[in-house]
Amino acid sequence: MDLNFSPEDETFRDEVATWFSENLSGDFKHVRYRGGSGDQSEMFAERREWERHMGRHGWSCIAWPKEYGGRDATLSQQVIFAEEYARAGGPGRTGHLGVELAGPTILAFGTDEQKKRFLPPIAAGDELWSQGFSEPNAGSDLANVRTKAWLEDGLNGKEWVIEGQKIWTSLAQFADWCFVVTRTEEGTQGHKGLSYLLVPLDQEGVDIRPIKQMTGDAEFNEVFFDGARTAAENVVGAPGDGWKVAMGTLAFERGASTLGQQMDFRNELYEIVEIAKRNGKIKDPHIRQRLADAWMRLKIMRANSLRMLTKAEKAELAPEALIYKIYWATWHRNLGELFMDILGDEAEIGDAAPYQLNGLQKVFLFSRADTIYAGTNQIQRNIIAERALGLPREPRGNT
Amino acid sequence: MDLNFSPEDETFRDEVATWFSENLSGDFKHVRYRGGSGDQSEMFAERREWERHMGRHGWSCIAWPKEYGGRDATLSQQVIFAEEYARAGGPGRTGHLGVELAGPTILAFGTDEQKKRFLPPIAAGDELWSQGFSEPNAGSDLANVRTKAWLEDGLNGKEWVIEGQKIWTSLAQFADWCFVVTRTEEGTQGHKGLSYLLVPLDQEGVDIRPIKQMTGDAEFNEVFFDGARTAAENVVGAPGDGWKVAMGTLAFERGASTLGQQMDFRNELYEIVEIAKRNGKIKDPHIRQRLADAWMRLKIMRANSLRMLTKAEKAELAPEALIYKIYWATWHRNLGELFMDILGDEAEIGDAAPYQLNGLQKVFLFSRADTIYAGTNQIQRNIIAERALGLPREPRGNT
Amino acid sequence: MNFAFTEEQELIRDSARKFLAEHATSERARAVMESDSGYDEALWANIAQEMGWAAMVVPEAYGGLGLGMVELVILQEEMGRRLACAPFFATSALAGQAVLFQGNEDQKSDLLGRIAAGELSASLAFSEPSMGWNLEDINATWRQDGDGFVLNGVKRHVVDGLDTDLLIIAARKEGSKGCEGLSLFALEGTLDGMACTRLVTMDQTRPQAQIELNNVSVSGSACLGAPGTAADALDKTLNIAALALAAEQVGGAQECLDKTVEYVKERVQFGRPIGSFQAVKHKCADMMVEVESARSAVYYAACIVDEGTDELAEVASMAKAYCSDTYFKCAGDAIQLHGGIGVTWEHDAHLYFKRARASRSYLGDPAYHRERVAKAIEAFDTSVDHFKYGGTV
Amino acid sequence: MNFAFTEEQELIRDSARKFLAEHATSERARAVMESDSGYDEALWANIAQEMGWAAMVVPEAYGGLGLGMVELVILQEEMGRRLACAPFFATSALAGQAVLFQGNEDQKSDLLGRIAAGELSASLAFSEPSMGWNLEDINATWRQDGDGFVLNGVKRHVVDGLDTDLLIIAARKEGSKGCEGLSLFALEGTLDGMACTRLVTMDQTRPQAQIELNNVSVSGSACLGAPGTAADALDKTLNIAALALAAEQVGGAQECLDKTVEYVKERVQFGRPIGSFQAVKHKCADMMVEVESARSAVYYAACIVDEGTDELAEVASMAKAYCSDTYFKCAGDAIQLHGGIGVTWEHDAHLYFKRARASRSYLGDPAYHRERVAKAIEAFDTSVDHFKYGGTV
Repeated sequence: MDLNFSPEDETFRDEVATWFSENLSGDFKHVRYRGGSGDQSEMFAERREWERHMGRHGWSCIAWPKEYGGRDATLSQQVIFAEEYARAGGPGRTGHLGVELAGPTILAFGTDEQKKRFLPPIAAGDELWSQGFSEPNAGSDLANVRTKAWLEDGLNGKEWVIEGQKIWTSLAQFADWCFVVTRTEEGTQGHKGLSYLLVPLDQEGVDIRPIKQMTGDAEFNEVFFDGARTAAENVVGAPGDGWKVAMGTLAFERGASTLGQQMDFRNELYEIVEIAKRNGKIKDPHIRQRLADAWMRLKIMRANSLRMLTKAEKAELAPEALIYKIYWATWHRNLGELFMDILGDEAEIGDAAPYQLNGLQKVFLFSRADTIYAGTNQIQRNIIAERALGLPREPRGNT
Repeated sequence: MDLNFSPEDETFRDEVATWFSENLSGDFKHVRYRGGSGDQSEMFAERREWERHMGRHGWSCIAWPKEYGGRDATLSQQVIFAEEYARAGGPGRTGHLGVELAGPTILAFGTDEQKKRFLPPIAAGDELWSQGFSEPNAGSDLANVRTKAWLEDGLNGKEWVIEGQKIWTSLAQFADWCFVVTRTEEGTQGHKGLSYLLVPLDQEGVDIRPIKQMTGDAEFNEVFFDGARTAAENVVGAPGDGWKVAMGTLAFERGASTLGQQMDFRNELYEIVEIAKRNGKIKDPHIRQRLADAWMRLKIMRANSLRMLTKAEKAELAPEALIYKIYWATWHRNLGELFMDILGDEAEIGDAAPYQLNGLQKVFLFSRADTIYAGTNQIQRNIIAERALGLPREPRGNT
Repeated sequence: MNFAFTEEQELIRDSARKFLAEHATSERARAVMESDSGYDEALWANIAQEMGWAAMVVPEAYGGLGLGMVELVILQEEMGRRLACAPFFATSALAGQAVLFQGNEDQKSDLLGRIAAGELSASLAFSEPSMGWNLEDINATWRQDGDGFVLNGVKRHVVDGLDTDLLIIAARKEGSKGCEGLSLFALEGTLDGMACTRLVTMDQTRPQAQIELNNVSVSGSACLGAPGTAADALDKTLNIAALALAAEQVGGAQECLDKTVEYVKERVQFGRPIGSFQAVKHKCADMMVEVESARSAVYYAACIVDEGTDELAEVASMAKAYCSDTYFKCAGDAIQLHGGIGVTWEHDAHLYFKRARASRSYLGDPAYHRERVAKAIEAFDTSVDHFKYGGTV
Repeated sequence: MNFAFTEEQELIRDSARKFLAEHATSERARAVMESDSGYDEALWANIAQEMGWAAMVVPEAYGGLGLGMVELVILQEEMGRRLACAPFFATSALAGQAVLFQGNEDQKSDLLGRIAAGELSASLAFSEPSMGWNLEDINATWRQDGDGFVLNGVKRHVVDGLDTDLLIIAARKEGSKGCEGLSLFALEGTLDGMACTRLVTMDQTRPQAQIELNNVSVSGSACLGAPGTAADALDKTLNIAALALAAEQVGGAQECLDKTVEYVKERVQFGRPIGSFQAVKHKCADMMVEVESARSAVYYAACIVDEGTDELAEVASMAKAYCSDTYFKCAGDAIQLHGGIGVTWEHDAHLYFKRARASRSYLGDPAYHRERVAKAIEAFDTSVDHFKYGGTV
């Protein structure tokens, strides 16, 4: 057991760090530290251009096979990349739902044709993705999906026709494609009869309405499918296997990108430490305890990730992977509260009228959503108890 | 709304305080502050004598009607009595299960004959009671009672014969009587078919085995009924109405005696404050916050009780009465932890070999039981959610 | 001892609840948030004049109803249930108290009279940039100038400060330290050298202003009471205001609980109302434990205040610390239990959450107030018989 | 980077787990609790000699196996799962480390050699009445007396102090202050003027002693290394010991979780295994989140220690603070979820709970260690690139 990187890894680190320092300058200097969770629309066009720039230089999806635009990177290299990206102030990735979720899902479950069609544009930063899982009545309860789809003859052969509504679809307003869990077998319930479709968003029959959130920004959307269409072959896995594929997608949320997320957290924590130093609260014994707690827990978050990733590389299922979501979400929410308590009354005051809040204020507010989306803390505890500890499932109601 | 006592009440307070100061002296000086939760066997014989002494002077059950040995005391008087009792260092009441639970239950649900037979000996301190509710498989789930009873001809006419086992029966080793929830209708389940029997403990067919608890003392017991008998008329309420009567008993746990309990808590908190002053921890900012929190919450506990009792006097059901158990139990558990953290390593060290711990160490340990007996914190939350907030009940399993 | 509302108090509560449910709606609060005005003027006129609440705690001698702290917390609790955008708290619990405690008879007669009549809204400018809520830390100054005074300094976080008619300014004599030399000045309208700026606040339902004073000349009668003697009055005012704010927090927390219970009874997931899941039930139960206890803390403290004992500071801190934590927790849990809908702008949950956050630090955060209680504990002699109101502890 | 055990490490863990499950049983712990002896001598002989664990972290030069911190935390974690009554922690993590860091070659060769051979059990006498864990607060003294030294003072909370062969005494030069003048003395057997008392401890599985030193004369060779130079060694020793204790806490917490999960799967109430109720499930889930995180903290810190960087103090404090809270919480929750049976003497839950309580304050409680981390944060310059091991923060 050790935490050292090999000399080859350190060489790779130098290469990555050098590339970022050379490229996050000039035209791209202004996107540094921009965007990211809670602030996804900030400088979107510029960040999208940066995504393409990374793609052109082969840095977009380094974990992927070379033939699809990746670099076959090892786990250590992925860790190094994620950390260096965040350390260099790399902006929130506009393509992250494609890079982290759609791409790996297609790699794991897709056909060769799908891989050839969809992976290179993701790697190139040319096509952005969004995720169509939740519905108004299927938030925590994904098995309750009601959006339906069926095959019809269309202009270009057989096509899926989609009817229904998705919600909490992050970045849909910017995305080209959406992976959509639909019910394709009439009369089925629960996990059965679902299919995982890839649907182009730029078409009649798709209506995207941003949802304004408590920060004042809109990062999520409602997406209405009203006769939307996609080609028959745009189903990942067999029709009816959508549940299995969707669960696979959720598992990919725990990849090496978690290290990058933690570096963003680190940047936030550093900023808060500096604020506490400036306003003197660093001397407050209660604030000190909380800062220490946040600091320790962030180091532990990283250690948790490294344990989980080490096992993942050996293709072991790590029960500790199941704790990741609730751990980071709760940590982040507490960080936001700590920031506000350090600033006290001053924490109320935003940047500009009418309602422009500063970055850490947005962390405070948006982190309330962290413990809700992608499985509430309550759902996470169910998952941990049932899958890791083997406790009995809750009886399902009949209503 | 006001917290003032009337001049009459203040006169009553003087009378009570004077009586205690005159009587908790001489022979009874040594029982001051003795016994109580977690330490029930301490100086039991002497405390039992004190119970009789109070009874002889009409101070045992002041809330009861005069005809049964009480004083028809008003709510304010009960509050005053409870507070003055604890303030004077009145010892843990050996008769409290009779005074607080059995007596009020018989008053509310019993026949005139039962009142005449059972109440005066309680008021006189001559007969001590214990509570036979829980069973090994009916801890949180009282409806699962399996101890059964049936009527048979006996030497003195019809008698109940009882078979089964009760557990967590506090003070049974000292008690004369036990109120026992039994299943008297064969084949019934849940709340139905239960009866509330009054059973003498000094008989063949009753086997009492103390349960040693983590403090090293034994305050709870297992009670085995193996053909134990009680007269046919010793059923409170109609046969089959045991659930309703038992629920009534539980409600009496929230009477004016809660104020006395809080005065005991106050004494413990004062002792902890003094310890913190002596060892300098009173200057520790974290300890200060926790002391302040304990202090505030104790005042609030009293205010909660006064609201609840004021409503009870007007025969209103106060939803806030439902929060009392979880509030005090959690507070007390936290107090124990605070004490230990104030003493640090020194908190480990007991009074004498082989395993004599000091009073606050016992509070720390025994308070872990506070959040379990008489309804765990988890059960209390169910009760609050269902009865006060009207949330749906949990589905019952079939296993 | 009767720890329940009298019939008259029940009436006050019922009519306040009814009135506010009808008039202090979310729609009207949102309209204020979108507008340039700091509050809902029609609502304030209703409250102050027709309902007569501005007169509620003003002594009868000055044209008020002469009611007590219990009545004030009743109104504040109801106000907190809604997101009433009106300077009731600033006028009655901050400025009005300051005038009452520090003004001379003329000043009380004039200012309290107009407050009671609903003609004057007011606020207190106490805190400053990088300052908390300790009197000792006041930096704004006054100096005598002929019959009048000259004021300098910057006041921040003045609630409703840009929108009220009267501002009470706390300042110290140039060169003074600690609690010495403190005065309160009553300023109406904008004076020469005075610049008021609206701050952008996260909680948009209660605006804050910054007041800059640059050699502002005021008349001698602007100084409440004798110059340099305002420390006690300020201290009392902040305590009363903290308790009034705590009452508002109880109302807000109760509303969060009520709305959540309503929602979880209806929202179905996994084929059951989510309120049937223990994770949800138990969170609601915990909310109720805290809300009821917070309410007890406020009522208890209000009774103590009405008794006029020396426990004011301790019970006010108790209430403010407890209720701040309770409201913040309940507002946060309300969002959590509403799931996705709870983080949207459209839903009111965030308005309560932001109000909870703002009032948590305003007048001192829970750690500050617990520390004040700790000081009281340290000074407390447990061997002395402190029996008051048969009081525990 | 490979943040998993090597095959050799897995072997160590597996054999330790197997051995302890068989030998360090609850029955044997309870027998020790009832007896006058401080530990299970047969168990210690097995551990130290046959299993060779006493040699584990002693450098090869002194007859040990020369393994590192990762191996020590592996053993400690397994030890914590059981309630092993043996002075392994005192010998390997306290006294052994002190000798290693402060002894001269002869002392190391002699003492560590015998420790490695399983011939010598040992402990460290550091804390004193009314003292915590700061070096500066040591009051016990030494003075030179010819070629030897004279010791005075009272040492308290010496774990296994009455039962081990060797005691390392921390004392300061008479008249010295702060971290100056500190020395460590190695004492075997009871000397003239030395009185050792067994303290009655709430946790009966790890006894503590009080050692009174009244003009105790010791030889010159009893002083480890040069007189008055032991501050660094002591500091390092306490850090290593804190981390080793944290590992034990992880093991204990894991055992509490495992036993609880087992119980709630079987215990039926309301017609269902109680483990199917969310109130129970979620508490178990929270326990697992904390246990796994505590484990990560310990493994991470152990890797850092084996790297020999200057982060030792910070990561040791991190591990001790986190694991102390985790163990205490899990042991308390285990009692709660076991219901009535959990508070009985017969059930093991209270033994873990008491161990968790004792180890929570031993070597410094969580608040003490978080404060140490806070000091590191304060000194940390966020603008400098602190990248180490690709490390976050």
